[in-house]
Amino acid sequence: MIQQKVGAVLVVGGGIAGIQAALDLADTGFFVYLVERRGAIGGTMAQLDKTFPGNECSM
Amino acid sequence: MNIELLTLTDVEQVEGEIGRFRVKLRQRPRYVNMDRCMACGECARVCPQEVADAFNGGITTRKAIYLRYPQAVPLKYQIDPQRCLKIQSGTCGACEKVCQAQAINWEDRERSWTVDVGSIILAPGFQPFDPRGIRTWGYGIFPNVITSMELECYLSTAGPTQGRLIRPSDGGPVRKIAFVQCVGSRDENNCGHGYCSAVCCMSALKEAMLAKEVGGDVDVAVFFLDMRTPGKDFERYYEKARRRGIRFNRCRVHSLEPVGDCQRLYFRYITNEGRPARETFDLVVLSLGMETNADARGLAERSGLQLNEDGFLDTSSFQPVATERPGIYACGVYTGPKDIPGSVVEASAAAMAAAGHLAEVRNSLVRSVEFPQERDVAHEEARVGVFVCCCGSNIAGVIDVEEVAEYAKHLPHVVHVETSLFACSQDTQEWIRRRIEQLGLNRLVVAACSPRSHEPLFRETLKNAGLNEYLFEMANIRNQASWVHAHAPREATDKAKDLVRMAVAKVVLAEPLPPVQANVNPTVLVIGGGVAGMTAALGMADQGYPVHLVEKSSQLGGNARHLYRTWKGEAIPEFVESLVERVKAHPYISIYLRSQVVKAEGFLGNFRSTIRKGNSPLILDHGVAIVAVGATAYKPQEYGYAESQRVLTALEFDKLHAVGDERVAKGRSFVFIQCVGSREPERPYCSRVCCTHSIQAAIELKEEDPSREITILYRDIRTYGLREKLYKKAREMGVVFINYDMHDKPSVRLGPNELYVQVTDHVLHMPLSIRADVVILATAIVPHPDVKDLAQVYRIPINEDGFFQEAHAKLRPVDFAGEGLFLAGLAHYPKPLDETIAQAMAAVAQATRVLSIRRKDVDAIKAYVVEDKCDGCGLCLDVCPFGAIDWDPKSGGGEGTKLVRINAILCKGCGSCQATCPKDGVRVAGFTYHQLMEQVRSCFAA
Amino acid sequence: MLSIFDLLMDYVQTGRLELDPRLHPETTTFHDSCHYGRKSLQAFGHGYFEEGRWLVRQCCPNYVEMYPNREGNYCCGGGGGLWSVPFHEERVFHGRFKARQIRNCGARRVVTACHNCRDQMEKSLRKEYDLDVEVVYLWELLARSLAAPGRRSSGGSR
Amino acid sequence: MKHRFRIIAFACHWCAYAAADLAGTARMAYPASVRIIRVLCSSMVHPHLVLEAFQRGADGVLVMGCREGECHYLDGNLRAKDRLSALEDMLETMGIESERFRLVWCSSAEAERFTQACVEMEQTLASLG
Repeated sequence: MIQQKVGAVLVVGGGIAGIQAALDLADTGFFVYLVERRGAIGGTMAQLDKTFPGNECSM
Repeated sequence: MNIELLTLTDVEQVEGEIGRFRVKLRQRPRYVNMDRCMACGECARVCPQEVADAFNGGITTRKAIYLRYPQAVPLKYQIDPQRCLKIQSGTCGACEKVCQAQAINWEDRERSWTVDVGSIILAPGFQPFDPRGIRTWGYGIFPNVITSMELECYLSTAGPTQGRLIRPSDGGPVRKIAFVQCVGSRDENNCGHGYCSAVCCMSALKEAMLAKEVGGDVDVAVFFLDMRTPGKDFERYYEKARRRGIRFNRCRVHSLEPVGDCQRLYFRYITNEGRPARETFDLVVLSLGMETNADARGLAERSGLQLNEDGFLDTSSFQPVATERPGIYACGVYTGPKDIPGSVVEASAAAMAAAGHLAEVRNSLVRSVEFPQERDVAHEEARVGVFVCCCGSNIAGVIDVEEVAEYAKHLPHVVHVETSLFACSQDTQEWIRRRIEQLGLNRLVVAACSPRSHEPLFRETLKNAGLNEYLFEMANIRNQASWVHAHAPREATDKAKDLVRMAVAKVVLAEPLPPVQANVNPTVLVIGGGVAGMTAALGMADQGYPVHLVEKSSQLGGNARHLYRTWKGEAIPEFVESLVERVKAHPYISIYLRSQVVKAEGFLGNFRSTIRKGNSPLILDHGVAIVAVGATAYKPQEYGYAESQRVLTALEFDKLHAVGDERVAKGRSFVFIQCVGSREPERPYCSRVCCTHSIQAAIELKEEDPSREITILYRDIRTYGLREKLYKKAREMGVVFINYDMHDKPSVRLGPNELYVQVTDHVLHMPLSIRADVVILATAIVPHPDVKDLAQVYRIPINEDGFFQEAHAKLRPVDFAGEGLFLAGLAHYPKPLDETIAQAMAAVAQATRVLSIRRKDVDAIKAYVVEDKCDGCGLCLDVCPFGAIDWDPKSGGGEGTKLVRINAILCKGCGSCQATCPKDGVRVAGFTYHQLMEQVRSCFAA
Repeated sequence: MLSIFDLLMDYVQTGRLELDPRLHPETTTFHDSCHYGRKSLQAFGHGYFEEGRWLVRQCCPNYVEMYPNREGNYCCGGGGGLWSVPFHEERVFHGRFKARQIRNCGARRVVTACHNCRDQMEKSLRKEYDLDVEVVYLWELLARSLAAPGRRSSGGSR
Repeated sequence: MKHRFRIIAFACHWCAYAAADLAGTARMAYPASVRIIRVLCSSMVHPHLVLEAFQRGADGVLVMGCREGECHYLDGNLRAKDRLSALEDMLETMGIESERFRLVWCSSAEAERFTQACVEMEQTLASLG
């Protein structure tokens, strides 16, 4: 059993919301596990507007 | 670097509690080694299995080994085990044979492990409703009935038809399109979903406009129940669509019939004038709603959470991203249907909430990499090393790599050339590093693929070898030569030589760039003491940042002081009271009442704002500012408001209702008039909250006394998302809804003790006079006058309606284009309390990101001034889009020549200044005039 | 309680009835009556949509659909007892949708299981809208499709 | 078409260069005469660079940036448009047909638009001889 708080966050879902949350957390000093059930992140938004594909996310 | 991306992974089990969760994860096999796959695509080329591509709505096909989409992150292939012949029947294996990177791994197996985390954020998203089961719409039966997602693909220039609009059945032209709204939403009968999906009206509008754009004379008709465009700038777009000639019909389409050979579709409907009509269309588009998918339901179960009857997670308005289980947060469509900006806002809010209780362990697990001391090469002669990549056969299969390498050896300054199978592989990195050290190389050119994907990797290699990372250049001989000139190997090889020569010419002039570091003042200025401002102030202060909270009036609370209940029924006064108490008690928050910001200077990290409190000015230094100045209510002139005490605004009514005023208490008949001041020519936006508010008030009145007669006169009922439930409840309780038209507004006649409201009934098409005791006007939310002043003080843009303009409507909803400034609340756009709170939390998350920049180096590609060339003409000042250039005070005044200086934090390196400067007095590091010029020249130097 | 559909399907599936699909080559469609379909779905949780189609297909290989169909099917116009009451004009007027549907689908034979629908279509719509079709009961079709001993085609489905 | 043209394309990192990358990924062939020079923004292209290219023997020059209103640097592409449109007259007076110089706006996903622009330029050059 872990006693102390853990400085990591689990983000479930690699769509636009998950990506945003993960970037916000990683940039402010937390280690993030970004879990996506498909083979690539991007979610619905990558599908939606082809002029804003998932490459907006600067990993 | 501090994000571990786990694809094909599911959450199995969640144990533990806030601060220390233990989560069991399960990863399905990809059958492709992620470290080895270079995404060259050879495998997919030879794979014999064609599979319908779900990413493109099944319109196109992909292979059994595939990328989800061309820009996929991570850019690694994956094998669909259900379709792979090797996995299914042990045959084939063609991909393995062609993969030179040896990335195919048939032995890949499912693995489970646990991770320890302090917080969990759930954002599993949604799936579009599947209309297949509902035969009356004929989806899956008639090829020309398609979904909105499929139309999106047809309209996309990157899609299967390159953006041409065609009839799926035969590729014929499309002359008439019908959009059918609310498919899978607001329809308990057919799909069991009573809620509104909140995004489909707007997406249909967008697609309708795109369709008009693509096929100029195409006729587009939208069949809708209520047009729901309550978002920022949405109503304007709706108006634009109407002017563009898109027809809007308020009618539910019950079923479709094929005409003749099924190429066209026919249906009957009722026109807006109440007459039956029939029409034939080439294409029928079903605007799909959202629903929670099975994975998201399972996730809730495994996380120990309950979904509501609609399949979404219920959250409190006051804590919009917190779930019932402390430490677990949710955002996006999981908490109810919403659009992209709404999801982005909630995601940031969830990040803030998740970080909030982990403040003491911040930075405890992040990793940073140590690099060796940088070698000073500024005064060395250029010694360029060139590595030519084969990319398996992707480059070498077309281009004679040896010939290119041989050619490169004779280029000036080149001291070493070699080829490699995969320049980006792990071992090649190590090899290049050793070569740099052994041979004393001080510049590197890699002739391979795109710098957009691989420059960061090679820069890292340079750093590892003790070289400045900017002494590097890529020649993109794959994407720009071997792949696009595959049938002309000679020309491709010649082009590759040119590209290498140009890269060498550029890199020779490259200079080592020192890292740019920002000095950031950690203090935060929050302007506005309403709920948004207070939430933001508390969020920042709780993380230990000192906060100045500036409020114009004499008390905190803002507009929320006039509100009683959220749409979910929570009591607002108690919430506001406790918020005020917490802000007042917080040791890190200084409150300035009766104060206003009058002047500001500086930039991200170092702002200096002057506030006026009474007559005395006060100077506050701060690193970032969050602007939350709110909005005010429209004061109506219409509907007899000025003449009668019985005509009230919604806020006035709430107050009288709360105190038990006899006009309300004894009233038998109430009429609500919607869109008073909103959606008018002079204010062409929807105020977003008023439909919900009126319906909620109507329900309360009915609950107190069911015999009361309550009528709501509306243009479109906009109870978006889960708020639709209220609309349904009101109708069930007997509230009468009468639709009125913009051009035939109701009127109010004053009687001695009562009022008479005249309106044309939309069903009977006959005039109606309703006797009312009280008429309640749902008045618009209008921008606060302060918005204009602050826009000038901080040079932030405002939109046509007078609200602040965020940096990007979809992806950066709480940032301003000018860095270090953030916004939240009604100053951005009318919105209910829960969305205001989420936005304030998101502003906190973004501000925190900026404040932690101190630990981070900024990209060094910035403009700099060449002092002995700049003559201070100042042409560059006007063209800089970021206001990063100003006069250098050191040089100005007296006899000295006037010079400009560049603020490296504000500069983004676009080079507008460089292209404007007639004297070569300002250069963008890494892309100097000379470097670009040398590239041009060397292009013709063969 | 067993519905006529269940009974007939059972007979066909167990071989008690042998059908000869060569007897009815004409294009045939099936009309979903509201009682066996929508109403049954609402009242008993099961609408008889697929059973009737299956049976018709056993008899008539040349089968077409009317659209919309099944739970979205149009009323024949004789529903709600309208066939047996004296609202003649209204009944014919309401039948225009069905008549159009029948004409559009191109069938020469309409099969249905409901007597009300059958009467409306056979005795009224056919005349009033000049439809070149015959309307038969489901069991009538089966009876007319019975394979005579010795005439049964080899390789037929069992 | 034996004569080999030489076309210089200044492509902005965020959109046009990305579209060119995508054209590669999608194996969309376009004339081999095109040489891309990556710039961060179309507004970075100094008019001298265009003139130098023609002087050195370029048959055509393309400046490619983000679609209007989608510039990564707010309005850099509009600035480039203002600045470089003026070049056309200058080119004419120098005896260079203004058709040899073109501004093209395309998004990062519009590989088709990118290749199309290259093809059209080559066709223009062929017709000019």
